[in-house]
Amino acid sequence: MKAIDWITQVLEMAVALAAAPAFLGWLNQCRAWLQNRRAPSLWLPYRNLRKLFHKEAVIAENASPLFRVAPYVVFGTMVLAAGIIPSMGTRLPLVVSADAIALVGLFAAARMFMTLAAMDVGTAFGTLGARREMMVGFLAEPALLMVIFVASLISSSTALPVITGHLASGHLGLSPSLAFSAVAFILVLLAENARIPVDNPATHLELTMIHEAMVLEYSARHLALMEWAAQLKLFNYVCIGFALFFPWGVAVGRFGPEQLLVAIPALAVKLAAAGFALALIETISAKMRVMRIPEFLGTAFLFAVLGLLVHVLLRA
Amino acid sequence: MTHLPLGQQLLDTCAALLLLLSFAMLSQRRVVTLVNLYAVQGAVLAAATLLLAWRTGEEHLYVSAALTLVLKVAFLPWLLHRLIRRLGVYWDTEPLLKVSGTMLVGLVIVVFAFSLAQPITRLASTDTRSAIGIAVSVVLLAFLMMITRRKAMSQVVGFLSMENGVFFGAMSASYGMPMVVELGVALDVLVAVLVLGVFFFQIRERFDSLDLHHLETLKERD
Amino acid sequence: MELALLLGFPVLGAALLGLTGAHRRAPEINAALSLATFLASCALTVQVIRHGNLLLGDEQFFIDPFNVFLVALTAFVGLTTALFSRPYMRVELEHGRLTPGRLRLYHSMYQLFMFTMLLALTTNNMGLMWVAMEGATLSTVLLVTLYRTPESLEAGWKYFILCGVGIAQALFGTILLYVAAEKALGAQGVTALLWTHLDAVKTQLEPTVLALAFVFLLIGYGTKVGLVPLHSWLPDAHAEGPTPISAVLSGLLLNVALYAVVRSKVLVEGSLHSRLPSVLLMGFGLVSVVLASLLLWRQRDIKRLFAYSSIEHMGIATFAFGMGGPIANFAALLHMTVHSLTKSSIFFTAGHASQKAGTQVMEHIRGLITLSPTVGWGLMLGSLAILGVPPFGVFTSEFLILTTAMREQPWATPILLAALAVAFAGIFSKVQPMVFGETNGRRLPHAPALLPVFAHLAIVLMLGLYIPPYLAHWYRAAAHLIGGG
Amino acid sequence: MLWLPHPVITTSPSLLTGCVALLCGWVLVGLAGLLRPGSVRFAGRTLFTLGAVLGLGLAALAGASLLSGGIERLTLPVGLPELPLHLRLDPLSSLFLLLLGASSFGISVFAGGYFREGEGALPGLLCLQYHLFLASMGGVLLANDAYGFLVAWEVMALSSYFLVTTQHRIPEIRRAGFLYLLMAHVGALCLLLCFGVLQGGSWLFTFHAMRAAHLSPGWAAVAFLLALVGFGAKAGLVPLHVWLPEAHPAAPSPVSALMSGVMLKTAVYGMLRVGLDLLGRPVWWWGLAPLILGLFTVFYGVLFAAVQTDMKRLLAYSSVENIGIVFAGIGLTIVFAGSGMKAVAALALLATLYHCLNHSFMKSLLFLGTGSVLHATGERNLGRLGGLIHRMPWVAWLTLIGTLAIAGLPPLNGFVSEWLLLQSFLFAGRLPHPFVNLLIPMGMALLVLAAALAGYVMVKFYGIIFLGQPREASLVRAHDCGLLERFGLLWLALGCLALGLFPLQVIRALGAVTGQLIGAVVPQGSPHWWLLAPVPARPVSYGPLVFLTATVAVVLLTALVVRLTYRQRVRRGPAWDCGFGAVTARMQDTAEGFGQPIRHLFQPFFEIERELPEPADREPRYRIAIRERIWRLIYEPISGAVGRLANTAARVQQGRISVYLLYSFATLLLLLAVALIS
Repeated sequence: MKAIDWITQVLEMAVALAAAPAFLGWLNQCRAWLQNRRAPSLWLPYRNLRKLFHKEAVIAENASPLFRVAPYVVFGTMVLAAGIIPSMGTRLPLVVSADAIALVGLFAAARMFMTLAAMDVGTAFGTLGARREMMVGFLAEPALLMVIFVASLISSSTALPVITGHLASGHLGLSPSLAFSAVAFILVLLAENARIPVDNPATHLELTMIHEAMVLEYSARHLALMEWAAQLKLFNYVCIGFALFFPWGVAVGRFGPEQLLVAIPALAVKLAAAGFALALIETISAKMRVMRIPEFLGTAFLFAVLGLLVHVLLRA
Repeated sequence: MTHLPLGQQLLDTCAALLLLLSFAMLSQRRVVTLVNLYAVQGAVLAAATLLLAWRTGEEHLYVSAALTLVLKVAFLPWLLHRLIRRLGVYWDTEPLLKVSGTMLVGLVIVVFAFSLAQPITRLASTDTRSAIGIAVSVVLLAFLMMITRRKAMSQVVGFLSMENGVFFGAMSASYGMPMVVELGVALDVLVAVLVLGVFFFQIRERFDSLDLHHLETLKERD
Repeated sequence: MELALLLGFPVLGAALLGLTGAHRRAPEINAALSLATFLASCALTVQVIRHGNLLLGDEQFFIDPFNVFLVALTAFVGLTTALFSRPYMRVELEHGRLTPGRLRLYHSMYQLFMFTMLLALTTNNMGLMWVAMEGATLSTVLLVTLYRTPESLEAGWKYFILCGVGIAQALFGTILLYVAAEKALGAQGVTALLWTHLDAVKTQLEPTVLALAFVFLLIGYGTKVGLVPLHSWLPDAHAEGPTPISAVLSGLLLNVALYAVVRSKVLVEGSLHSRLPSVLLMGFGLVSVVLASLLLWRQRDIKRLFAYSSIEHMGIATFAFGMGGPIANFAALLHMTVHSLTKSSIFFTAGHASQKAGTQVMEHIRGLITLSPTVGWGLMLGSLAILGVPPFGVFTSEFLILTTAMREQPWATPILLAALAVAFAGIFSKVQPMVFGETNGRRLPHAPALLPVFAHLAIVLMLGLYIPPYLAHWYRAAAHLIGGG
Repeated sequence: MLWLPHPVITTSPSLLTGCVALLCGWVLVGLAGLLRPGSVRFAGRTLFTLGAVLGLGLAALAGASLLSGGIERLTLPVGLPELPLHLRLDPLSSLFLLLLGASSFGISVFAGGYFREGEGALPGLLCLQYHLFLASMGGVLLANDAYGFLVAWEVMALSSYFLVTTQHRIPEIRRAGFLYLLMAHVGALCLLLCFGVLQGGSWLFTFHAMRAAHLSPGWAAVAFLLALVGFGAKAGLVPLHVWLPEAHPAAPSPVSALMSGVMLKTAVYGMLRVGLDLLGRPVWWWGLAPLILGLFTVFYGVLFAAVQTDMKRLLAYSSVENIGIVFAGIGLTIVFAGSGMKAVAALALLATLYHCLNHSFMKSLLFLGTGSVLHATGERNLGRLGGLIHRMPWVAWLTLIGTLAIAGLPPLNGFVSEWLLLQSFLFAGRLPHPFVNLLIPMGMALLVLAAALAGYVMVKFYGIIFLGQPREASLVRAHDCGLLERFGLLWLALGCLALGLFPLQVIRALGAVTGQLIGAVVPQGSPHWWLLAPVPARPVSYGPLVFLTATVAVVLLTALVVRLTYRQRVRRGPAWDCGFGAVTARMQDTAEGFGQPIRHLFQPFFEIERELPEPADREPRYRIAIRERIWRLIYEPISGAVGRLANTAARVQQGRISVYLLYSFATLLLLLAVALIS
C-alpha cells in the first residue's frame, strides 16, 4: 500500500462528494436544452443543499430514533460506495475488504434503511413509497449483481478494480455477453435512480412517485443528506458503468500521480457524455405506470442472465 | 368291481351314499328333513366305521363307531329337532343360489375334490383310500351348503355335516385318529352344539327369528 | 410339576368360579388364580432356561423356548387383564349392563379360555392343539355375546361360524399330516401326531400331501389369526365383546393361532423343497396389512379401530415369519410380544374411555386428557407405541422387519411403507381428538385401573430401549427353532 | 450369525463422555420439572435457566472437539441385543452440537422468562418435553448407529409434537400437530428403509459398517433418494414442507425458535452424514436433485413469506427459504465432489455449513422477538401491530439486527454465507457436464433474486411490526420484555454480529468438517487475520471488520460535520403527509398491501381467494386468503385416493356371513389349486 493509493482513495470520495450535485445539475441542464427549456444553473443542486442545511428541521412526533439515524447511514453508505468504485484509479485500499457483491450489499443496506425510515412515521405516502422502492429493489439488485457477475466471470474476480483493470487492459473488444449486460445495466441505472421512465424526480404525483414519497417527511438537514445521497447514488452508478464498460482513462496497475492527473479529466469527459446520454433517454421516453415497472426490470434481469448464459456458451 | 371283497363293496357303497346324502342336503330346503338327512348321514358313517372296524380289527374304531352312533345319530338330531320345535323354524327361505345352480357348482367341486385327493390316495395305505376323494367332497359340499343357506339352523347342519366329512376322511385315510384326539373332537362337537343351542335362544329372544339377514348390521360398507 | 400347576390352576379356577361365581369376591379370586398361573409359568420358564427343552406327560407336552415365552406372555397378560377387569366389570355391573349370573359365566369362561390357550401352547400333539384351539373359540364365543345386544349376538354368531368352519379345515389338515406322518414313521397311533416326532422326520414327509395339509392348516388357524380375507369375524368380535375379552382375544388368542401356523410351517418347510409356505405367509401378511390399514380410515368405533390395527400387526408378523431367517423370525417374535402388550393396554384405556363416555363411538369421546390425565396419556402413548413410534418396542421389531425386507424382499417395502403411513394417518387422526381438545364431560367418578396399562407400556418402552440379554438369547433360540440358519 | 460384534476404538472419549453427561443432565432437568409441575418459578425460571447453562457447557465441549478435530467413539450397553448404542463425536457432529448448544443457550434463557401462567399445559410438563427435545437432538447428532439415530430422531419429533400441541384446545393447532407428526413419521420410515439399504447385507447397523459396505450404484442411488425424502421432509424441502408453516406458528415461540433454528439443522446434518459420509464417494448427478429442489424451495419459500399476514408464518416460510439455500449448497457440494473438484466442493460445503450456523442464530432471534411481541400484545396478525419500537425498544433494536442479518446485508452474518455460496457458484469452473454448466448460472440468478426478495420480506416484517403508528389502540399498553428475555435476545444478536465480523476464525473451525467430508479445506489466500480470501488463485476478498469500521467512521464523520456546521434546532411537529391533516393509523399500508406487488407478479404460484368491498358498503372490509397450490396439486389427490381406496376396501367387509364364508371357501380352493400345481 503506497501513499498514492490512499490519496486515490480519499480523492475518489472527495470528487464524488463534490461532483455528484454538479452531475445532476448537468443532467438537468441537458434535459432542459433537449426539451427547449431555459436550463437551470449548473449549481442549483448546491444551492438547494445549502438552503436545506440552514433550515430548521421539523420531525413528526411519532418518529423513532431510526428516522433520525437513517439519513446519516444512507449518506455514509453512498460515500463509502464511492470509495469502492474505481472511478479514477484501481489500487484502492478499501477494495480488498469490499468487493462488488459487498458493494451491492451496501446499496441494499442504504435502500433498507431508507424504506424503514419511510415506514417509520406511518403516513400513507411513506409506506407506499417504501413498498414501491422495495418492488424496484428486489428486481434491480439481482440484475445489477448479474451484470457484475458477467464481468467478473470474464476477469475471474468479484473485486471491481480487478475487473476494471482486466477490461482496461484492452485486448478483448466488447464481448456479446458484455453487450447484453450493458443494456441491462442502463435499465437498472434508470430504475435505481428514480429517473424517467421509472420515476419522475420532478413531480410529487402520488400515483407515480417512488423516491420522493419516501423522503416526504424529511426536512432541512435530513432532507439535504437524503438528496445528496441520491445524487451520490446516481454518480456511483454512472461510475460503475464506466468501470465495467468504459474503463478508459482509469489509472490501472501501479500508477503514479501523472496517470491520476490523466484520470480526472477523463472522468469529467465521460461524465459529461453520460449525462447527455441519460438526458436523451429521459427525453425520448415517457413515464410508465407503476405496475409496468416490474416488467421493465424483469427485462433487465433477463438480459443480465442472458449475458451470463452467453458467456458460458461462448466459453464452452 | 365284482372281484372286490364284499366288505370293500359295502364300504364303497357307504361312501357313495354319503356323497349322495350331502347332495340331497345341498338341495333340501325343509329344515326338518335336513336334520333327518344329517341323522342318516351319521348312521351311514357309523355303519362304515363298524364295517371298517370289523375288517381291520382296530378296536378303537368300535369306540368311535359307538361315539358316532350316540352323538350324531341319536343325540344331536334329537337336540336339533327339539330346537326346531321350540323355535318353530321349519322352512329355510329361498337359498341365495338357485338349487340347480348349486348342484352344478357342487359337481364341479366334486371333480376338484377328486383331483385333490389323488396324491393323498397314492400315499395312504388303507384299502379304503379310494373313499378319500368322497370325504373331501363331502367337506367342500357342506361348505357350499353353509354359504348358500340363510337360516342359522341349516347353517349349523351344514357345519355338522362338514365335521362328518372330516371324520370320514380321517377314517378312510388312516383308520381314524388317535383315541385322545377322537375324544377331544367329539367333545368339542358336543359342546359346540350345546353352545349353539344357547345361541339360538339368545338370537331368538332378540330377533324372534333365526333368519340370518338380521345378522348383517356389523359392516364397513355403508 | 410346574406344567401341572400351570394347567391345573385355570381348570380349578374355571370349576370354582363356575360353581361359586356369584360370590362378590369372584373378581379377586379370578385375579388370584391368574397370579398363581403366572407364577407357575415363571417357574416353568426358569426350568426351560435352566435345563433346556422339556418333554412331559409321556411326550404329550413339549416345552421349548418358542412356546415357553408365549406361555409366559399369555400368563402375564392374563394376569394383568384379570387385574383390569376387576374394577372394570364391577362398573359394568353397576351400569346394569351385566347380571351377576353373566358375570359368573364371564369369570369361569375366562379361566377356561386361559386353560385352552395354555394347552394349545404346551401340547406336543397336533391333534390336541386343534382340540384346544377349538376349545378356545367355544369358551370365548359366549363371552363375546355377554351383553346380549343384537350387535354382540351377530358378532358372536359370525365368530362362531367362521372360526368353526375354519377350524374344521384345520382338523382336516391335521389328518393329512397324520397320514403323511404314519407313512414316514410307520408307527401307528398317538406318536404320529407328536410334533417332536414329526419334526424329526419332516424331511421324509410326502411333499404334495404336506402342501395340501399346510393349506388346510393355514386356512384353519389363519382364520383365527385374522389373516385377510379370513378375518371377517375379528373386528366384530373384538368390538362387541366386553373390553377384557377384546384385550385377551387381540393380545393372546391371535398369538396362539399364529403360533400354531408357524409350528405347521416349520414342518411343511422341512419336507417341501419349494418356498410355497413362505410365499403364502408373505402374501397373506401383505394383504392383511394393506386392507387393514385402509379400513382403519373408516372406523367410528374405538374398539373396532384397534381390532383392525390388530389385523394389521398380525399381518406384519406373518410377513416377517414368511421372510424367515434369523433376524426376521426374531423380529416377528418380538413383534408378537410387544403387540400383545401394547394392544391389550390400549384396549384397557379404550375400555375406560368408552365406559366414561358411555359410548364406543369416537366422535363422542373428547378431551380425555382433561377428564382423566392417566387415561388420556395412556391412550396417547399406547397408540403412538402401536404405530411404531420409538422409543417403544413396536418400533424395534418394525425396524428389524423393514430393514430385512429392504434386503430380502425389496418389492414389498413400498407396499409396507405406504400401508404403515396410511395406518398412521388413520389411527392418529382419530386418537388425537379423543385425547386432546375441548370436552364438556365430568372427571371420572372412579379411579381407573391403570396399573396394567402402565406396566405394559413400561415393558414395551424397555423393550424399545434395552432388551435384556437372557430375553434376547431366549428370542434368538426361538427364532432358531423356527428355522433360521 | 446374527449381528457380528465389531471392534470399537475408544480413544479416551473425554469430550464425548462430557457431552453424553450433559444430555443426560438435560433429561434430568426435564424430569425435575415433574417434581413441582405447577410452579412457574421453579419449573419455568429455575430449571430453564439451568438447562441453558448445560447448553452453554455443551457448546464449549463441542467447540473444543471441533478445534481439536479428533474423533471419539463410545458404546453404551443399551439398544438392540447385538447392537449397543454407538456414539461418535467427530467434527461434523461437534459442529452441529455447537450450534445446538449455543443457540439453545439463548433460547432457554429466553424461555425461562417466557413461560407464565395460563400457557395451556403445565410448566413442569413443558419443561420435560422441552428438555427431552433438546436431549434427543443431541442424541441424533451423537448417534453412530442406525437404531440409536432413528430412536433419537423420532423422540425429537415426538417431544416437539407435544410442544407444538401445547394449546391443544385450538383445532388449527391440533391439525398442525397431526400434520407435523404424520410427515415426521413418514420421513422416518423412509430413513429406516434408507438405512436398510445402507447396511448392505452385513447385519451391522453401525455407521462404521455402513461406510465399509459396498453398494451397487443402483442401490446407492436408492439410498440417497430415500435419505433426501426422509431428511427433506424434516427440513421442509418443497413439496414436503407443508407441515412447517402450520407447526412453527402453532408452537410457543421458544419452541418455534428451537424447531426452526436447530431442529431443521439436524435434518441437514443427517443429509450430510448420509450423502457425504456414509455413502462414501457420491456420484455427481445425485447432487442435481437437492440442487434443483433446493433452488425451487428458496424461491417458493420467499414468495410465500412475502404474502403472509401472520408474523410467525412469515418467519416459517422464511425458514423454508433458508433451508432451500442450504440444500442447494449441499447439491452443489455433491456435484463438485462427484466431479472431483475438491477445492470448490469444500467452498460450497463451507458456505452451506456457515449458513446453517447463521440461520440458527438469526431465525431464533427473530422468533423470540415475535414471542415477546406476542406476549406484550397478544397479537400475531401483522394487520393489528405497529409502532412497537416506541413501546418495546429492547426487542425492536435487537430484532433489527436479526432482520438486517437475515436480509443478507453486510457486515452481518447472513451476508457472509451468501457471499461464500455465490463465490462457489461463480468459480465453479468448468464442469464436465454441459447441462449443469448452464444450470449453475440460472441457479445463481435465482439465488440472488431470492436474496433480494428476502430483503423485501424483512422490510415488511420489521416495518409493519415495529414502525409506523400502532394499528390497534390496545398496543399502547404493550410493555418491553423482561430481563431474562432481553438476555436471550442479546446473546443471539451478539452471535449474529460475531459470525458476521469474524468469518475467518469460524472458517478455520469449519475446516475440520470440510476436511472430514470432502478431504479438502478452504485455503486462506491472505496473510491478514481480518481478511477473508477463500478462493485460491483468484483475487477475491472480503473484510467485514474493515467494512464495518469504514461505514461507522464515515457515518460518524458525517454526523460530526453536520453537527459542527449546523446551528438550527430540531422541532417536533405533526406528520406532514403532503399537508393532509387527519393522518390515522388505518392509512398506513397493511401487510396485505405490502405483499400486493409480489402477489400481482407471481400470481400463478398462489391460490388466492379475495373478498372485495362493495362500493356502497357501510363499513367496507377487504379479506384475502392465500393457499398453496401444492395442497390441491399433491396432497388432496393423495388423501382423496386413499379415501376412495378405503371405500373400495370397505366393500369387502359387507356384513353378510355367507359372503364371508365364500371368501374362506374361495381362498381355500385357490390355495389348494396352487398347492397342487406347485
